[in-house]
Amino acid sequence: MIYSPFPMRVVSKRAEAPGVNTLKLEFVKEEDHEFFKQNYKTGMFGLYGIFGEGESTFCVASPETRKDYIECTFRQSGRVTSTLANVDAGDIVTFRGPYGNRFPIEQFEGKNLLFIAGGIALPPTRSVIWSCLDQREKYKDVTIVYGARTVADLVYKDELDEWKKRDDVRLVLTVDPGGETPDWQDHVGFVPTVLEQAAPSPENTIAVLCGPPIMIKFTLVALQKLGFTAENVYTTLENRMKCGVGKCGRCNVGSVYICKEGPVFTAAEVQAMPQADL
Amino acid sequence: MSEPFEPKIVAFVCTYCTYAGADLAGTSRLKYAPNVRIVRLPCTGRISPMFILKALQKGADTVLVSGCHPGDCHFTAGNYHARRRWTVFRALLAFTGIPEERIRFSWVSAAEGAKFAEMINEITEQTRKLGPFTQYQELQKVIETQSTY
Amino acid sequence: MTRILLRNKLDDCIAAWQKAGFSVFAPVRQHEMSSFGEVQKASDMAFDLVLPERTIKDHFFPQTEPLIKYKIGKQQIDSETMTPPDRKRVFFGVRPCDASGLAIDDPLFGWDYKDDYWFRRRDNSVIVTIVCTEADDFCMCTSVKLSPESDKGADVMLRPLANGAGWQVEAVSERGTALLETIPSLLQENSEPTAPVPQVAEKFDLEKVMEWLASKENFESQFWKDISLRCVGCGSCTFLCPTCHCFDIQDEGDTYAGIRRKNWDSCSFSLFTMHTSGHNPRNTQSTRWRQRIMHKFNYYRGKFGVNSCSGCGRCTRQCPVDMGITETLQAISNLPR
Amino acid sequence: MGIQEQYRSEAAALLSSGEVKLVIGFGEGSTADRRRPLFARTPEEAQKFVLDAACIANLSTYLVTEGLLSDGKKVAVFLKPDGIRSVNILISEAQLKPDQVVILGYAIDKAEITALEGRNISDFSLGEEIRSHTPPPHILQEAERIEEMNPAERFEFWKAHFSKCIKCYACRQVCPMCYCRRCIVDVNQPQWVSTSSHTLGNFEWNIVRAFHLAGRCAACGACDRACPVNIPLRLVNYRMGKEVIDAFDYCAGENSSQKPVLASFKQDDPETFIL
Repeated sequence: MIYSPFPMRVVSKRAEAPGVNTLKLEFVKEEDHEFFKQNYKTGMFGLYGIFGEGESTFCVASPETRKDYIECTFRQSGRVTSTLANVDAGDIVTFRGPYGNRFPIEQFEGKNLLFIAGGIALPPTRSVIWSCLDQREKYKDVTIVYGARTVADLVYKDELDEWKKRDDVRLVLTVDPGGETPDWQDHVGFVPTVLEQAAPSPENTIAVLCGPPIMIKFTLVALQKLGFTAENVYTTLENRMKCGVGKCGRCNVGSVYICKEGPVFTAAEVQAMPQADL
Repeated sequence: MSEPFEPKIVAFVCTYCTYAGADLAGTSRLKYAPNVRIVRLPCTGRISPMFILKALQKGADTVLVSGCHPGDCHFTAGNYHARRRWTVFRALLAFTGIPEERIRFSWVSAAEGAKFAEMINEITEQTRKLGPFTQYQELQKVIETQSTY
Repeated sequence: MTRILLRNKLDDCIAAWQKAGFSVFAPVRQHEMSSFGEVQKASDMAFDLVLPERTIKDHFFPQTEPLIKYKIGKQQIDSETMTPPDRKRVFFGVRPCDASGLAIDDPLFGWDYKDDYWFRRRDNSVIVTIVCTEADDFCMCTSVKLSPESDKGADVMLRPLANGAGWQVEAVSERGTALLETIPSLLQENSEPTAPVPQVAEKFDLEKVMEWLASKENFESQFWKDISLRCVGCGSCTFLCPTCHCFDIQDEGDTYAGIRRKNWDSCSFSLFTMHTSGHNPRNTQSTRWRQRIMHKFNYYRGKFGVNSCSGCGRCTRQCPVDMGITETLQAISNLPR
Repeated sequence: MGIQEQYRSEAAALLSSGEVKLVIGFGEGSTADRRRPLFARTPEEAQKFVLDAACIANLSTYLVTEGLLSDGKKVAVFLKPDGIRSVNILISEAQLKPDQVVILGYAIDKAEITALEGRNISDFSLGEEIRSHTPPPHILQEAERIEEMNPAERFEFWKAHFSKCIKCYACRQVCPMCYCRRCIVDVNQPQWVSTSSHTLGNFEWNIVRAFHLAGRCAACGACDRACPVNIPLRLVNYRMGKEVIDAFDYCAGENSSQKPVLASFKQDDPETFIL
């Protein structure tokens, strides 16, 4: 039935940042897993739930190249996320999905990739990053620009280290002014500024940009300055959702249902939407 | 044969007086009916009418609300405020069809262990006579079944 | 020559349908409210209504619907999907606008993911409409290009006879033909004239309205603020609308057990779109009212080719502050070009 | 000059002098017997005001619109005595500043409509009138009929009515006293009142709302008229109003300085029901 979720077992929980956790989930039923394997593409989202509290929407943070499990990273804020943040390994939660569209990464082949993320928006970006890094030979230069408010707010710290060590990835890390620690070695500054300094070439490059609305707004300006066209910038939108399948009527921005036609859009598509509805 | 009816009584009590009174009943080895479930709260002023409604919905046959005698409130006036609220809430429940006997109110001080024990016995007996409070429970059952449409 | 069903045969008709396994629903008056309810005999029905206060939507997309029953144990969580009752139903005496409402919502509930709860009920139901003989001040079907004798969403269409003795009967779908096959002896050949269909004046120029709505610069027009100033933000227009379909999913229960339910929700409510972060894309009543109108007369049309309004007029009829789709669209229609 | 013309020109004068930024009154409705709230910001718009016996809505509900009065400017509003009563309650609950509201008062007696003297809330002394005011006979009769029922019958009566509730919250939205920015039913940690509109959830919602209005209701009947499924909310609100008079000699909205009844107490409040 349409609104029935898959039961998922919690494999592990990892604290990422204050109030931010990553859950690694595995399928309880093989047929559910089979369905997921056939349908999941990077960029899609799901409704993660726990009976008694409800469901909450966030992206699948694990890449399409690793479908044995689902990872999700979320900030503890409402009723559902507060409960999800308190589960332990072995607990059963639920997953409904994967829903929505995806990043067309096969179209990115042979191109340079620029990933830009802010704060808690690294998870959707990370899904694409690994999907591409796991097939590294298909893509040219990979640049990742990631910023958070403070050093503590950076998520996936292990993976950041890993990317930093790789010589086939250029990682630009930054924290907002005032968010640095005494031993912080990387940039201090807002993402758009740091991005402009890093000055990646727009030549044959696709940008994937995820972050809070205010960051997106200014980063788009920076990208434009660097010579990127809105058609070559991909981003994800999120809105409150309940059904995830285009029925419940709350996620639309103008005529666009984020859950069915999104969450992945090019910046050009986002600019065509009524901005007042975002 | 169905099980004989055992009343379920939920008591919302303030910790300073009635809870201490119930404690005294226990330490004094006064016997009172085991049908009561005591929920301890800081003050009668903290007892929201929602608590009473929820208890009735979730299967309580009678609800008891009890706290310090007027003038004895640990927080000076919590029970005076509570008293006004109860007056109104009691009238409201009665008007919407919940028998008044299903919600009982009392003042029991920390020294009144005997009063507490007697009262619980009396309420239990009265509830036994009234029988189970089925009105909300039946509505609860309805929502647990398939959609009626 | 056409077939007619006499009013005095209605009891037999209900009995025949019940015998064929149908539950029969019709407009009824109960506890100071008119709605569709199950009937056993013709006298249970309320025929004098222009339109019941509640729509037929209630019986396909109920105000609250159990989806999943769950039990939370120490070791495991058990869940069980709940399904709507699998029963055959005849809806008798539906007005064309209400029937159209069902047809309008079908593509939405079937959009890639099929909403089983809706379609199981749709598939098991036969809609018998009665063409209107009366319209009130709020009826506006003609304004949205439907009519008091539209057969959209209907399986059988009845036209009241002029003498009031019964209805001319016409099956307009296969399901309708099959339904009439259960009552062959109750129908008779007759050529009684039918009662005239009321003239419902067009209240606005729909083409012009849609054109105005489609124009991007009007999205942030002051018009929306002015027209929705008195909206108090309740959900009665959406809940009594035959086409509004928005819902919420809520878990309801206690620590040990409960039910996940699909409940009506309304775009008029401020919490409808509010993010957990506190950001609300539609944070004023004017943006919410704009959403409702745009959704009905622009977005829905773009996706499914129809406007999401069947012109029943309930939104205006029962609005506590006398707002409604009619007034807004009239105002748009009257804007200088 | 009739009262309608008098108030039109008064509203226009208030606006043109800049004394108020907005006048909330009534305009023509979608049918001959309907009137709808009308907001005038200019003297010209004030000419559209209608005032007659069909103007029964309690416009004070708009005074608590978020942000309306936060600029400190004044608003004028057409109010019947029940609306003035609402304003008193709102002031006593610190939701309004008395000087921000200019009242264009009127009273309806059958088809007759008369102007009320005074423009500031302090000009109106309603105490006598409210206390001596008896609700319409049909409400009294209905309420009495319910009181005479036994509890089981009463429960069935309300069950039948509450089962119709669709939780559209029209009752709450039109009520001047329901000014909470986030209603208890919209609070979900924990979810005290179920949002589902099944009969049990509807009992919960309607009981909680009635309780929250106890001793605060101005008896304007807005909720009752707004209810699209015709639940007789007037009865339960009337019953609550009667209770606070009988038990505490308290009448909501008599003046703007009274303390809210459930936020105050007397040491000798009645307690016959307490063991």
